[in-house]
Amino acid sequence: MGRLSVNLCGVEMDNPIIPASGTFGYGYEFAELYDINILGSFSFKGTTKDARFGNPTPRIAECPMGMINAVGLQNPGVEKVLSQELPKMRKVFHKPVMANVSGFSVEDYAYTVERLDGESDIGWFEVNVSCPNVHGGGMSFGTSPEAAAEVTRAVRKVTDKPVLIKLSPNVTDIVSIAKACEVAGADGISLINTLLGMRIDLKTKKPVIANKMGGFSGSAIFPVAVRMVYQVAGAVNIPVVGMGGVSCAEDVIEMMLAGATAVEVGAANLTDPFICKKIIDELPAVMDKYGIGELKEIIGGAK
Amino acid sequence: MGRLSVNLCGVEMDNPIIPASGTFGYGYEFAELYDINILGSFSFKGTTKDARFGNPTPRIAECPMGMINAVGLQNPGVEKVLSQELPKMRKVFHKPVMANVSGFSVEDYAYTVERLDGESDIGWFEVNVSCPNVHGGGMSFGTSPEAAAEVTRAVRKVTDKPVLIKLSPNVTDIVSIAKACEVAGADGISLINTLLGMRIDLKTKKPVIANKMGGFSGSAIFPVAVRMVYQVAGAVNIPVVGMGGVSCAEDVIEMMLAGATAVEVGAANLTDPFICKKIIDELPAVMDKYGIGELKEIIGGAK
Amino acid sequence: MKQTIFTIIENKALTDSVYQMTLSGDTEGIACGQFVNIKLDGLFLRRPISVCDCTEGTLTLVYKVVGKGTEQMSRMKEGSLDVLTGLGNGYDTSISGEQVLCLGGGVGVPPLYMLTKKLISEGKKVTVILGFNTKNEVFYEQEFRALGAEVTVTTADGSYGTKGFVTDALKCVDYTYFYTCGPEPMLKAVYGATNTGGQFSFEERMGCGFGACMGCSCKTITGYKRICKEGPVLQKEEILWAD
Amino acid sequence: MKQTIFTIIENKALTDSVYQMTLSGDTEGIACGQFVNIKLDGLFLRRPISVCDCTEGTLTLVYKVVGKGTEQMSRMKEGSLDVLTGLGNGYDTSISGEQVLCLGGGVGVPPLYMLTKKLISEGKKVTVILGFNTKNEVFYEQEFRALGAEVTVTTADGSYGTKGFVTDALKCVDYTYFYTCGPEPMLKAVYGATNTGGQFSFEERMGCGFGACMGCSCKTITGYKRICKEGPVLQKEEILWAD
Repeated sequence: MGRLSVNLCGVEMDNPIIPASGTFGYGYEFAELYDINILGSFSFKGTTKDARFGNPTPRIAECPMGMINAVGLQNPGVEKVLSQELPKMRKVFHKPVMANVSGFSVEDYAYTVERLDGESDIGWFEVNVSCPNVHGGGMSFGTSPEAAAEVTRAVRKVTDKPVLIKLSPNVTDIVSIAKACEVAGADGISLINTLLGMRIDLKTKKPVIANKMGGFSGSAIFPVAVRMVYQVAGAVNIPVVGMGGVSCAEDVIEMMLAGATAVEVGAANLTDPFICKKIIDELPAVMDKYGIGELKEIIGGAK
Repeated sequence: MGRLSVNLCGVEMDNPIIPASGTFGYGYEFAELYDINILGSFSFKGTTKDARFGNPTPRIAECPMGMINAVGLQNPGVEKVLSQELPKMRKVFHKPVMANVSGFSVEDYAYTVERLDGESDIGWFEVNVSCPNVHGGGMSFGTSPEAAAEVTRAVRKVTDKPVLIKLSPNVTDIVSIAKACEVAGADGISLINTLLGMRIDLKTKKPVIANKMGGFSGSAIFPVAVRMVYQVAGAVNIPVVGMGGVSCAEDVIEMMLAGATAVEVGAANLTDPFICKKIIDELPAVMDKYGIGELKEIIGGAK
Repeated sequence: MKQTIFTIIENKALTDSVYQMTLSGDTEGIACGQFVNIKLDGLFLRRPISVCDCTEGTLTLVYKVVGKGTEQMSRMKEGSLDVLTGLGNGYDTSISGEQVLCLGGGVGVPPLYMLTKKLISEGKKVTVILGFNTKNEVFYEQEFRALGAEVTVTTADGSYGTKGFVTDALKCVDYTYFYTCGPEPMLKAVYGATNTGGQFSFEERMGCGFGACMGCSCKTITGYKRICKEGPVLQKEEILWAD
Repeated sequence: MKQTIFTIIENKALTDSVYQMTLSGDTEGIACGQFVNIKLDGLFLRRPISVCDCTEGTLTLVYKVVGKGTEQMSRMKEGSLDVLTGLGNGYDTSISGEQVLCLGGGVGVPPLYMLTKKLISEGKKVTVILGFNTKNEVFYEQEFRALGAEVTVTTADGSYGTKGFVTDALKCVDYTYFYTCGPEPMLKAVYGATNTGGQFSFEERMGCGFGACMGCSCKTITGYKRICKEGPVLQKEEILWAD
């Protein structure tokens, strides 16, 4: 393996770069731009049991060095993902893919993971616990250690593939939630999902986004992401996938020093569709600049 | 009163602009640059019972559209504030000032507020509950509704001046904390304090800040601040002072539409020492552009 | 989709708030009815702007100043721009018949220019109705005439041309097919006032502009569509108006 | 403190990583040993740079490329810069006596230039010791000589001048007072190797640079000091070294 390679939960990756779920579709739009097999992997669009249109538009707002989205998990549902999206993906991507799964009840999560579990090209499940729990008063699963652990246990039962739990940063104590997921059988933690944010249009005097609030991402949130990756990586004994505002090779190294084994790139894909290719191309030179031989050696290096 | 005027907890202000605590000292450095009596008010440096040097250096880190600080409440302690700082402040500022108070126990807060209560130029107390509770396992008072309410009650008992509780954004449910403070007798809520963030130096491979993590502020956090101001203003029946990344007249209007009665300007003072004067000068033209007659009419206008 | 660095050749005001920017660079693959997505310094999201005209090596954008991005663009006099081109599904002229009607309202006028040019080059008779609020907001009337189209201008306040909306000028026109672009209330009015097939160009706040983020989805009779990918041009038959 | 827009007159490399930027603008009130704080596009915090020289209307900054900010500065060839000037407590020359020693290490050399100029204009005899790592990092040797100072250059690897550190060249100099600026290990060495009074110039990461944020505080024998306000120059007697 090369100097960029890492091992995430037993799966070898050529490099740690993973386009984040919701910013890369099922890969084929980007495959028109470059060979997406240069990526470490990618996390496909958040998939739910049933098809979802998502939220009303406008769903997008500009922010300083970032954006807000309130797409609301639009996706065709797990059956169409199996029958239509994955076959299309398979034509352009030939590495283990990360299957991002969402749900609105513990049963939803388990159902969707179980349906996808037979797909041999799925290398990892990434379980997004930021969704509201419809049976739990609408609070997100990711805001309580108990609810996050319950989802983890349910998913753990139905698959032998590595399970990463993707945590919400909108919490008081991210470490307690990460630890609860570890105890419940998670193979890794990925973080951070978006910060909850809002913008108001001065002309209309109304929220820019139809849904009022949405998920804030982009370079602006990078310092919060680095902090949480550092806290969680220092507290659990399973690998951490770092994300949140990563937009250049330097950010990747900073995330790995904070404790990330692999790094997801999200909003940056939307403003520069070639960004993941650029990062992979630039990593060796940036590693040289900072005296880094192999990327895997720096994981958690910042003490 | 002019078209910029607002009334915060019974105190009339010429305009809603308040330099935030920790970015404006006790005012006199800025008084060398412009007449600081043009301000609505200002919130003076967080004052504690005893003198504090604060944290080791480096205390400052650059971020995309923001910065991290880990000053650690350096201040000369309430006695020297009374004997040295306030007399100096009084020479250059002739309006009600906001007294920002911190503590590490409930008794600390009450002591400091009581000592300051006799100063007639103090218009409001702003009680920072983001500090760690040394008797409560080190968790910040601002992370639990109970602890925040306890501080509020203790302070409420020792002063008849308006008491604003300044909340930390690093929580799962800011609304429950704001409501607990309201029930405990707070006259207003100010938010948001800084987000907890971190940066790592790629050269040294260590955290940039000696204290590792610190408070992240600047334009980058504005969307989170707008969201929390909107949530809290919609949930309590007392005024809200909005802050977090405000750096221009448009941001002030956005904060007020979200529900802020007055608006604090923090990190922007550090990179442009004239920013509060500029904002006050520009507000009338920006109000005209967006068809706003009087600022007080737009408070909470975004539904 | 293609990422190209364009050079600003000219950027001039057509009205108080509408500007025309002429860019030089690789225009291969740009079709009428498509848009480009422009990176601007200090702004996170790219800004989507419809293509007004495009010849080999030259791209013309006509845009209205509506916010920070377009304000910034309006101040540019020279330099280069990072632009994604070839975005979206443009106008299909193969099904228009011989007598074509183009209806544009305000900032919806520009994409009809390249379309009209194409329709006329295909030997079709083109009637263009351009709607504006008032006289000093009118632009591109002569440019459309110079293409050989029959042009009617309407103004809401009657200060120029026919008083009223584009739909008021539509009654006395014979047409086999239509194309339209403009603000949503106008599109709805055109939808109701027309009785042939037609194509509508829509606007929406976008995240990426190339189909990845689902930021600009809409519901249609034939399923969910992305304004940036299956749109911005939709067929009349598939439109499902939001309430 | 004053906010001034300066125009870049020249920006040239002195070594591989050290640049000299000459700016034109209002320099009133700028004293030797002070610093300026520069706003750069895309960076949040201003970047503090020590004053190398200053005449009426012209400001000279000599800076080393150490990060994003200085890298960005090094690429500027023209244009204007938003600069806060008159920051910090500079060198006090009134208490130096007649035989003055200036010790500068690496990027600590520049502020000694304006100081040396002032000391010489006050009729004092000035000996300057400039320390560098290696020959190709040496700069400003001739500039100091041209002021009329006696100059010794040291290099750690002996590739130029005296081999060793500035403190190795200090032994054979007679002086009544000294001034120094450089990396902290050098300052500590100078502190230990000198036996007269002196003034030290310190560096710290700053928030505001004008005393408002307490970002750059340090402990001294006479209490807490802000490097940006009571510093960057501190008297030898008040220094309390951190562990």
